[in-house]
Formats: sequence, structure tokens, C-alpha cells
Amino acid sequence: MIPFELVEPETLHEAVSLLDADDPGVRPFAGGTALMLMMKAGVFQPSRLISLGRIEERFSMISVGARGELRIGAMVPLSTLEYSPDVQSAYPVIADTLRTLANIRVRNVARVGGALAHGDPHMDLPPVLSVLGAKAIVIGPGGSREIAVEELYTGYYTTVLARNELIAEVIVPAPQTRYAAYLKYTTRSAADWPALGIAVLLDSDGRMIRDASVVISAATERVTRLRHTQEILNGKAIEDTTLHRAGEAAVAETMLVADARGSMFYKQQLLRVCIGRAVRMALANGVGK
Amino acid sequence: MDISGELIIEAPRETVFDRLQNPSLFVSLVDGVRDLQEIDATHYAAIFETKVAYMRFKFKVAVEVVRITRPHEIVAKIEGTPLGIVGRLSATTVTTLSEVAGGTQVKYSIAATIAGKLGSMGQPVLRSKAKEMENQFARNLRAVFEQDTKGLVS
Amino acid sequence: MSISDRIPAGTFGSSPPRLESYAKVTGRAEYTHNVQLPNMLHGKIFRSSIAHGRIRRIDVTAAKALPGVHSVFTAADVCKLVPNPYYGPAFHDQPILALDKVRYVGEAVAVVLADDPHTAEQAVQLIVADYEELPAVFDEVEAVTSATFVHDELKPAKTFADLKHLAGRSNTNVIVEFKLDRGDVKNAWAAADRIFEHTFRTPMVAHTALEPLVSLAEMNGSTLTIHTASQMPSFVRIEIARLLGWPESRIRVKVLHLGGGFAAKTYIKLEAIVALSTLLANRPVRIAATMEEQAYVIASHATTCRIKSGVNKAGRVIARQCDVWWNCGAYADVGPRISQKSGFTAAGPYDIENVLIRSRGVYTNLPLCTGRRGFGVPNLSWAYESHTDMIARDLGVDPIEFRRRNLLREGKEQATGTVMPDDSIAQVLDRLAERMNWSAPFERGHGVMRYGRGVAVGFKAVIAPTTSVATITINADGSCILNISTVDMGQGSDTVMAQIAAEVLGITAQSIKVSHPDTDLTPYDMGTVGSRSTFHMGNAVKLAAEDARSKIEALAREIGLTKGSNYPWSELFHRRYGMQAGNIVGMGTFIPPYAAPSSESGHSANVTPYWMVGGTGVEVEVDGETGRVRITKLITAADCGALVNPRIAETQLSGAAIMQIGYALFEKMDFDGGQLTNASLADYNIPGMQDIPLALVSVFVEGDQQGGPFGAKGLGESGTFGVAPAVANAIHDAIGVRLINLPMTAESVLRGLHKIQGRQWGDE
Amino acid sequence: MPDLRTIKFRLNGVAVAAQIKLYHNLVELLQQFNLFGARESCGQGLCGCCTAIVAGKAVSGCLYLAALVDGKDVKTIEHLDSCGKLSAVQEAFIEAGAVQCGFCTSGFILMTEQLLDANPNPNDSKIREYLAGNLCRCGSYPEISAAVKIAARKRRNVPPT
Repeated sequence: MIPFELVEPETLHEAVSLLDADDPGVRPFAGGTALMLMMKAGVFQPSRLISLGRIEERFSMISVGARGELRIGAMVPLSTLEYSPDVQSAYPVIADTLRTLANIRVRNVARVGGALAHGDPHMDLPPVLSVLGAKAIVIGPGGSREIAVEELYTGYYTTVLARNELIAEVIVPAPQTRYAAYLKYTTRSAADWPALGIAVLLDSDGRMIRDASVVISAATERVTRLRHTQEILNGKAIEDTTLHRAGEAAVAETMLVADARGSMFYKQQLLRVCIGRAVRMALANGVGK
Repeated sequence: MDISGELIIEAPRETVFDRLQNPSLFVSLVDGVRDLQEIDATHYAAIFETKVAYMRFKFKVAVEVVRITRPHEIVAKIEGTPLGIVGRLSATTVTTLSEVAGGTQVKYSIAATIAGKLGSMGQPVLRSKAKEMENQFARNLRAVFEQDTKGLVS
Repeated sequence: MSISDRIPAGTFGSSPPRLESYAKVTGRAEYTHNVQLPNMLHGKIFRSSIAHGRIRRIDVTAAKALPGVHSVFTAADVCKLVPNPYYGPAFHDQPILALDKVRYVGEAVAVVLADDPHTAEQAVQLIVADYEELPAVFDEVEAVTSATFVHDELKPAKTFADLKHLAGRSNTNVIVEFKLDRGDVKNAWAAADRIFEHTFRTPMVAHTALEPLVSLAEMNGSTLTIHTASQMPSFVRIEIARLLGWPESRIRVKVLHLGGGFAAKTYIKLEAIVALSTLLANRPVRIAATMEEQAYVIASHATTCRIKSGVNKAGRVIARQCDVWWNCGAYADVGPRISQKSGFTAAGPYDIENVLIRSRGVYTNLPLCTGRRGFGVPNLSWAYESHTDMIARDLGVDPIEFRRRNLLREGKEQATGTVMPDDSIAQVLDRLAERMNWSAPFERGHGVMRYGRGVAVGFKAVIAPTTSVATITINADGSCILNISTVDMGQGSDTVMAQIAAEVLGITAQSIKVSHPDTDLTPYDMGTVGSRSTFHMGNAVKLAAEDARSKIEALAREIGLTKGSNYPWSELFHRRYGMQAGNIVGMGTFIPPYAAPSSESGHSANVTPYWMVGGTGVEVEVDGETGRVRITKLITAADCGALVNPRIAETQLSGAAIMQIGYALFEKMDFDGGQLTNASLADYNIPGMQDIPLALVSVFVEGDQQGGPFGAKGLGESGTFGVAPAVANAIHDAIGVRLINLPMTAESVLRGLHKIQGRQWGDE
Repeated sequence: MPDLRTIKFRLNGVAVAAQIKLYHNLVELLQQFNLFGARESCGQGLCGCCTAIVAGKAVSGCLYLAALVDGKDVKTIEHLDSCGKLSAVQEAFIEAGAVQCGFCTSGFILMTEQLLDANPNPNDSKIREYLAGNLCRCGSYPEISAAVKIAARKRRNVPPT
């Protein structure tokens, strides 16, 4: 690695002011696990890293807001989120997702903000927070703005965030009595990056599917909502024919990317099958608190 | 990785062909290529630098014009050695020109492989980058001929 | 510790904890990885980015100019000290740094030495090489007839009589061809009722020992000391001495514990580069490969294996022809030996009257290759055990029953003509059948999840003839040091050797200190490879301990003690030398009998001092919608001789099987135009805890190995033979899909399923 | 040089200072103190050989910038027997024969300590889930699982079964 500068601001605003809208070599460094990989591979050569480790404590807190929403500071480590009683009781899908996300050491270090801002489509948290309707509060030099997590991504490693913007907080709407699941399908070793990730959220009276929300990742260039698939599911009975049709719809509306984990055709097969599995998994998981 | 596309240029085929076989012009249409050096009539070297998000990829590029069939086909081979990382970018581009109503249809296809350390991370990333570059290339190419046209008018 | 009749320590056959357990659980075990030399430089290697080409120019100016860089060396510098800088165990074909040509992506072209590894790495990125690119060849079968030649001529090492005739041969990529002819295969085809022919392939795979390759060198007076993570300290000394034209005594090779080997750390890997760097720079140098670079230094053969069998009406295989192509990569390394030694058994552990084997090692423009825990046998057993199952199922005969009909039994001649001395193959198969509960009905399922089971057995000849030497020093206080060049890389050899010595001397294994290999102090050993140590070094250790014991007895007689006197050893020294002084050194040298196979027919009356026999039974769950395979049960059975340390033996069997789970299901080095695209563990997956079945059982077939120390033998590879074919056989059992190429990815399973269902697969 | 920095932290219970380069990772920092129990292997945080405990939590030393341990508490495998006695987990690894080449052992032991701190009596699936991020190429997984269970009993003072 070639030399670089490391600064450790004590406030988020100071951190924002140290960022540089024009210099891609200046990056915020939250847990740094993903950036370190990029740096070691030589594809990212920083000129300055802005470590966020010393910013205000409140960005490392999880709290429940006035309307019952979950507020997650961007600097909350993934393992803290995983073991948070609020998450475990009200958003079991988040806790379940985290249990197999990378490994415990990464989860101890990686932060929620970084996990969202990194923009690698293989990551597990973005699709899950997307179906849950989470929003990111983003701070830039001109103030703050709110962006739905699912609107963050524009492509591989690219997001709508400006180089001088930081995610400060993530807000997950109050838990509803809805069914949720994240199905992560690996095709090589169990600990491999997923070939396909599917997050679903839906409502049901035990017979019919309502308000289905389906977001996929890993096999696509970015987190992608499957709108047509949702329409196919909505108002239909929970039965194999519905799930088959949803699987077909998913394949029809998605551009999948081939890689070492599977050809495009194979990933289409996976998607075809796993949509139904994810729905069944959500129903089997039951509703949160 | 295969990329292909086509566009129609409002100019005669011969004109378009002349433009395209001029390496320095061709290179100027591809974002991130600089320091073009002519080695001989069919061999060129350049530096190609591109960014994906905050990642920077830099290649030393050797271009060999494999075949020129005037006025309808140019085949070139491109070999890029990433500066710093074991690996390689190889691509073969085939550009064909045909006369259509209103001008010249330019069809191009690029078969590219990226390997080495870049392979795992680079493959999908550069694939999406390539798409972006392709659009940019088409825009630049059009702009060149539009400028020509304007030039003629003015 | 006394001189009286041996007190049976009962050490042999018990499972004391490994001698180095404490050091390993406290993080204090010594690895070459930890060695720091005063004033050392760090080397990083500039590697070829093309598969085949002539070097026009290497521009190192910018690299040299970087602050912190001490020097940059290329082949031109190497040649100043070593005019003919080619090395290798069987062929002297590999240059220390690429000379004139590069032959694969990742080949070492230049080395940068700097004050710290980061600076060296940065400088490597400033080197620019200009090549005249040449056509390249990657496929082992194509390479045989290709007009592209990786090497201009063959350069066998002069030391091997059987390779001499290959010297100077040009216009070929075939390094060596092992031929075996038994009976008359051609006529047998006519006599066969059915003929089966299949072609199987295995991919190039990586060893990924967790301690990546690392070597250091320093000059101490006129001695060049090389600290290296190597399985072969004696070979390193001999080969570096040969390259430099120095006597062996001026090269000292020291090895500490190894963080895994699996054959990756054999022969010369980084040692030649680090030695030359040290001599050229006149400073100690450390070169450590990253996990990624390790894949550019050494890989393990891809193979193509075509098998044709003729079967008679009774379901007996009467003829078998095996054509094997070993993709050796750009340099021969041990490939010629693997082509031959594994060629012996290419037809499988069966009693077949007519056998024809052609086993060829072939150069390609890929990384050089060696065995990977099995010396090529897993590549072959993949073929012959899949093939055997395919025949059995086609004939409608139970696969175990079919094997029983054809097994190579005690007293029968193996294809080479060497007689099988025992019935261990049948015993291994019987134990598998028993533990798999094979005769009971098996539920294969009806829904999405289908279940299947399969078995496979294999066997292996040991690399021969090879020599091991051991000395054991008894100090004047009675304490004891065992000096051996066997490398403990996790297989537990220090403990096992101490147990063997302890058994002879009547002391506990824990009271013996086993020294780390140090060629100034520990005597010659061919290498810690191919499951040879327990047998070869075990015998040398036993002889050394017996020698020491008889010297103790002689000492006792010398000072007038009568037989049966129960004096501590320290007392003997004290009485003899008047104080705590003196030593007794016992020495043992072992080389087993061996007869080289005829170069014409491949026949030999004694092709191996012992056979290793192992088999695997698995149960799998196959997801019929995604093709994903989960191994739910895995049983390894192996012929283990007399067990020195049952716990270590068990770990050896299960560990070997676990490595093969990766080989079976997902391990594969992916090349794109000769470029490796998955050189890291993120992209090249190896099995983790979630990938292994909870039901993982090891079964020992015990019995005294003839000629082994106290009946012991090697077993580090026996668990590797059967896993991949057993899984393939089980997948077929579950869903009727037959896979012939490794690895058996979920996608390949699903594609196979589509095929047998007559469904379209993508554009195919 | 701007990339040089002096940091102060607690290392295995002792206050220490070190001069580092900014690009050094935690493994390189520990080597300055002759601590080699955390070792870089895959270099990608996947194998766990470089495990160290920072502020009470396991991290991959190869992905952790040395500069960022400034002011923090760092523990390595070498602290476990600082009182001259092996920990229950270390004893269990020896008893179960869960050590082969030993290169991954420090990482597995530190992770097991963390697992048992959080969950004193884990079942097979919890053990596998927790240790899924550590790799052992020798394939000691069955023995490691057994060691975790032995250690759990030792810690709870339950006699061996």
C-alpha cells in the first residue's frame, strides 16, 4: 500500500467538511473492512482516509423513535445491530440476515453506514433494508437529505451519494405485522458470497398474499425491486401456481449477471425457484413481535 | 464479456471510415485513453485509465490494427496490462460500416476478457463500466460528425 | 530411563497429545513465517502478465529509483552467479527468474528488494516488461498435438537413468510418457461382452496451505543459511548447492513448523530466488508469498483421463485401457514422477488380466503443478471409480457387489506385476458397506430433495526408492534428542517419530525432544511427501533408537554392569566419564527394496514397498430445483497398518476427506486465456465448517504393515482417494445425473438434470 | 514523514506505545512486539488466522489499520496463558486433538473464547455458525467442534461425559 493521510474528526460535520467532492482518493472510513480489501487489492489508492471512529457517540446508538421506528446510527457495528433486543424482537429478519453476513469478525468491525454506502450488490443488508422501507439520512455540506435505501444504488459500487456526503442514520419504519424473509443462496462453499439474494416482505391472512415487496441482489448489478413479480403475488392465493408464476415474472423482468457463481441461465433458474422459496420462508418465519 | 452496439451517423460511409481509421481521433472518442504513441502503421500504445466509483483502473494498452477492409470493416486487437496488478485486459473489436438511408450505420462488437486480480472484482465492475463507456463513445462519435456538419454549414 | 529390560512404555498405539500442542494453542509455535533476520530486506516478485512470450526488455529504472528500494534483479543478474540457472527435481527446466521467455502468467520475472514489503510491492508496480507475445497452449490434450511448444527442448536432470533418453528432444510438449502393458488388451476387446468408454476431467486446483510460501536467506561466514517453509530441506540443500556449484556443507537449510503443506512446499519454490537475492544484495532477504501469489508459484494438475473397459458375461472386467494426460503447466516439477507413479494404478484396485496404460505429463502455459495430498491418485480415482460405478449401474449390478467381483485380492498381481500382499482392498470395501448399512433399503425421496449414496475405493503406490536417515542423541543426563529432517506440517510426525523411538528405548514420547530440520544437524531425508514418513523415517528412527540402545548396553558392559542392572542412563555416563559428560548417538538409515518398472512394459516385481488403500462412502442430499448438493454423511475407511497414534491417524483420515469435499464440489482454478481469475480465498472457496457433514466417521482397517516400523505405515493421503467419485456416484444414485467433470457444481448438477429430462439449457 | 505516527494502546494488559506507518495493519503492529500468534494468511478477513481482540471484540487483524487501535485495548492469543495456566479452551483444544498444523489455531481459540463468553453452552449448529468464518485447511473441524464442547463443560465445571 502506498502512503496516505488518516484523519480522525470528532464530529460528523467536521468529517463532512474533510471530504472532497472532486477527489475520489478521499474516502470516509467507518469499519473499513471493505475499503481495506480494495486497498490491499490495489484498486483503491487513498490519498486521505477520514476515519469516523471518533465522531459523536449518538451515531453509534440504536433507538426506537416516537412513531415506533427503529433509528440506527450509521456507526453502529453490524454485530451490535444483530444482538440488539429491539432488532431481535421486532425485526427478526434483520437479525437472521446478519447471522450469516460475512463473519463475526467483519460484523464486529463493519458499520451499518458503510455496509449501505459501499454499493457492492452482493451485500445482504441493502436488499433487506430496502424491503423494510428503510431510509438513510444523508448529511452533506449543504445540510441533510433523506434517501430510501433502495434508491441509493446506481450500479456496481456506485451510489447516489456525493463524494462529500455521509450516511448519518438509517430509519426503519415501525414494525408491522408482516411476514419477512431474506433468502441467501450460495452455490459454492457455504460461506461464499451469495449467487442470489432475495428479500421479501408481505402481508397475509394465511390464504392470500397482500402488499408483497420483493427486492433482489447479488445476481444483479444493484439492488433491484421486482415490481411485476410483486403484482403477480398480490391478491393471489398462497399456492404453488402463484409462486411459479411469480418466479417466471421475476426472470422475465430481471437482467441477471453471470459470474463464477453461475451462468445467467443458471441464475435465472435459481431466481425462478427461489422467489417461491423466499415467500414460503417468510410465511414460515411468522410475523415479528 | 461481449459488448455490441450500433448507431447511425449522418455522413457518407467513406467519410466515416476515414475518421474511424484515424487512431488519434478514435482514441479521443474513448474516455480515459491518453498518451497515444504510434509505433508503426498498425501498432499503437497508450495509457487507459478509468474509474469505477472510487476505484481506479489503469492499463498500459497496446493496439494492433489487425485488418482494414476499406470502406466497411476495421478489426483491432487491444491488449491492456494493468499497471500494478497481475492480470490482463484483452479485447478484439470489430467495427463494420454499411450504407443506410440517411447516412452510415456503424456496428461494433467487442469481445473482451479481464483476468488476474482484476478478474473477481473487476469482471462485473468493468462490465458495467464498459456499458457506460460504450454510450459515451457513441455520443462522442455523433458529436464529432455533428461538429463536422456544423463546420460545413458555418 | 534405565538400562534394564525394556519397560514397555505402551507409547506405541496410544494417543498422547502432540508434542507441540502447548506451543500451538498458545500461539507460540515457531513457523518460518515468524522468522526475522537482523538487517533483512523484503523481496517482492514482479510476475509475467502474459502466458507465453519472449522477453524483449524489462525496465526497472523507476522501481530502482523509488526511495526505500535497495535493488532490483532480473535473470541477467542471476546469470552472473549461476550461468545455467535452471532447476527442478526431474527436469532442469525452470529458471530462477524468467530467462529469454515467460511461459505462464505469474511466472517470476524480476525481484525487488526493499526496506519493507510495502515499498517493494509499490516498486514492483513500477516495473514495465515488454514481451513479444507467442501463441499459448493451455489444454493438456491439445498440447500433445499443438504446434506451440512451451519449451524448445527437454532437459531431464542427468541423475535419473529412466529419463536420460529424453534429453534434447524438441518439438514436443510431452515431458514423459509412462507405458504399461499387461496381457493383450487388443484381443481382449473381442472377447468382451460389453465395452464401456468414458472420459473424465479434473481441473487445476490450489493447495492454499494457510501459511503461504515463505523463505529467507542469510550468509553466515561462508555458509548460506536458508530458512524456508519446505517439506524437503535435504532436497533444497542439494539443489541450491548444485546451482551455485558449492559443496552441500556450505548450504544450511532450516525448517520450523509448517502451516500446512499438501505438497505445495516441495522441491524448490521460493528458495532459489531468495538465495540468489541474498548473494546479489549481500544482505539477508525475506520473500513471503501472499495467498494469491501462492497460486502463481504452484498448483496441482488438471487431468484428462479416458478409460475403456471390456466386461465379460460374468460381470468381470477383462480388459482396461487408460489414457491419462497430466497438465503439468509450464515446468515439469514433479509431474514426470506423478505421471509414472500414479500411472501404475490408473486402472484402479481391480484384478484385470489385460491392461494398457499410457500416462503422459504435458507442458502447457499454465502454472506449474505438483500433487495435492494424494500425488495424483485423486485425479485417477475420480475417473476409475466413476467409470466402475457407471458400468455396474449399466449392468444392473449393485456397485459394491460389482466391485467385489473385480477387486484385486491378496496374492494377485497388480497391473505392474507386483503382488498384492494382503486383502486390505476388500476389507476397506467391506467396512464401508457395513458402516453405510448398504444392505438396508435406502430412501431416495420423492419431492424436491432427493437422496443418494455412493462408495469408491482407491489405492496408491508410495514414491520409491527413497532414503531416510535419523540420529538420536542421548545426553549425559539421560535426556534425548531425535534429529530428523522430517517436517511436521500438521500431520503429527514429530509426535509419531518420538513414539516410535520411545517404544524402542522404553521411555515416554514426551521425554524425547524432536529437533526441527536443520541440514547442518539433522541427516538426510528425501522429503515429507506422499505419506512416506511413518514408514521410511519411522524405520530409520527405529534403527537409530535400536543403535542407541545397543550402545547404551555396550556402555553398561564397558563399565562392568551385568545384564539386568537397573541403573539410570545418567549414572552410566557419570561412571564412564567421571562427570556429566559424553553422548551416545544412535543412527539409522533406511531405504526399502524396490525394483524399477521396465521402460518397455511398465512391469516390476516390486514397484512399491507398500500400498495405501482407502475408500469413502457418502450420503448426499440433492436439491432437484437448484442442483445444490449437500453431503450428509461421509465415512472414510483406510488400511492403516498398526496405528502409532490413533487420534492423529483419525485426524489424518478425516482431514484428507474434508479437503476433498472442496475438490468434489467447488474447488477449481479458473483461467481465462491463461489468466487466473480466482487467486484469492474470496474467489477460490475452500471448505469451511458449514460444508462438512455432521456425520463424519473414520474407520481403521488395522493390521501389521510388512516392513513398517512396528507394523506402521503412512496414511495421510488414504482419505483422499474416494471422496469425489463417491459423491458423483451418490448424485447419480439420487437423481440419475452422471457428472464426468470436477468440480460438481450446483449448476453442473442442474444442467445434467435438464439434460436427462430433455429440457433446454440456455442456448445449448 | 506524514505517514508515520506514534500510537499508544494497551496490549495484553500492558500500556504500550509504537511507531507505525499508516498503512500498517494490526498484524504488522503485533509483530513489532514479537507477537506472532495472529498471522496473516488469506489477507481478506476470511480465514481468521489473524484474529485479535480489540476493545473486547474479535477482529481480523489483516483488515484493521494499526493506527485505529490508538487508545484501545488489544488482546492476542498470547494473553490467554499470561497467568501461567492454559485457558479451558486451550486445554480443550489439546484434549480433543483439535490442532494440526496450528496456523489457524490461535484464531479458532480466540473465536471459541468469544463464543463461550456469549453462549456458554452452544449446540452444533451454533458452533458451526459462529466458527464458519474461520478456515482450517488441514480439516480439523470435527475435532474443533468437539473441543468447543469440552471447553464449554470445563468452563461450566461439568465433568466430562
